[in-house]
Amino acid sequence: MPVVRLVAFARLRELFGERREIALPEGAKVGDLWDTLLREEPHASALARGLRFARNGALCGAETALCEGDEISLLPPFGGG
Amino acid sequence: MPVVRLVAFARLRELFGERREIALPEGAKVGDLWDTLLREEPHASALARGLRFARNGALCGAETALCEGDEISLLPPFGGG
Amino acid sequence: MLLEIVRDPIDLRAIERAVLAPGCGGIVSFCGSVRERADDGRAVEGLRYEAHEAMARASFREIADEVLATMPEVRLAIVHRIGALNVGEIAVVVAAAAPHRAEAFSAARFAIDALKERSPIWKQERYSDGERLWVENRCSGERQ
Amino acid sequence: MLLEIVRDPIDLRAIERAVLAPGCGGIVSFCGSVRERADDGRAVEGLRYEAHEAMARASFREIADEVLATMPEVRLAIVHRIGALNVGEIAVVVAAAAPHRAEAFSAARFAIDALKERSPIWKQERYSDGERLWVENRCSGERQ
Repeated sequence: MPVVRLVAFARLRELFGERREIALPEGAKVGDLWDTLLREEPHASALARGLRFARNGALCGAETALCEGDEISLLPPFGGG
Repeated sequence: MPVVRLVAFARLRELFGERREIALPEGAKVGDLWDTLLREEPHASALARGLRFARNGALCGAETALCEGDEISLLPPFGGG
Repeated sequence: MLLEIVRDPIDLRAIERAVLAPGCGGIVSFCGSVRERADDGRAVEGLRYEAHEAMARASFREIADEVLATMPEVRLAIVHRIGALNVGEIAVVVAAAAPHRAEAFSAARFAIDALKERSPIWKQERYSDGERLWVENRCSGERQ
Repeated sequence: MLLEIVRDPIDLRAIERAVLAPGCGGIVSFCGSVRERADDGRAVEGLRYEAHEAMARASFREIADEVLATMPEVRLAIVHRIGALNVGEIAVVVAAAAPHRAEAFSAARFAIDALKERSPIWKQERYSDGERLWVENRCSGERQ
């Protein structure tokens, strides 16, 4: 059961909070974390367009395996500048 | 005998002075003014490349007729910016 | 290279001084401020920016490295403010100094375009009618 | 529009403030300073600029009018200093504010390129070996 730290931004932070810990089954991937969150807040699926993930500060895909203590960021489309 | 005011810049100012009055024959053109100056300082011919003239603050050609009181500017290639 | 996420007001002149070197004749700077109207014409009361600060700084470093790879003489600054900003306040400054102006223009343009596309920074506009909206950059999020 | 030939030191921030309007989110500025080395590598001690002031101001106005003809929302400043300048001092500032950055970059780039080509301003470099040279812009004087 890896426990990862979820960090969400913008609309996703408003839904899921800025930082929280979340426990996932052994072998879970980044995409499984997103699916877990969607079960909690089904209307978050509207925010999937353009969503990117990062693991420990580096962009990653949904197939990336989760390890104990990872920081997983949910990055909606950017708006800086 | 129109008398015009000559205004020279950069190297040409160093040769001919910043401002001076110069009398030219009736019917003289801007090009005649330049030829008169070259008789005075023959080595100014080395500065003819890229030289432009202005009459009363507007670019003009060597065929432009001179009128009494005109300000004729000698404009070497620019170096601003 | 001055590559920063800051929370306090941005001093544009200080940034320009930081990139100016005696060998650099030209500085091009882009300074983005909070506009009083949104793209749809609504009156904007203020903004809030947030960032994944570590990733944003890393993206600034990556952008600077890409600039230097093609234009090694350029000196670059990228500074973005986060938190609450009022209309008229400076949100972002990109400044590029170079011996000649073509490189300075090119570096500044590349850096601000790249920042908008790849730096994890988010903007929430607050309108005079009380509504708040997270506003996305046009190209962002279309890459994967 | 702020279009000036000045003899005193240039205040970059004041110029940027002059073009910034609440509706303009982006300012692009080009700031040209006196470099410590000439293009041939010689150490520069200082510069002297001179101008046909009336024609230079008229050329700035013409450049601004051309910018406005294609980009009416742009607010532009063109300020050039003349007289004696030391290494590191600002010789010229072009600043363009616009609702979006593409126009601001485009206007600033056009204005500085046009100034170098058509504004009657001359530059004399003074080198550390005592020599002085009138330095021409590359494209200048090749038009007629």
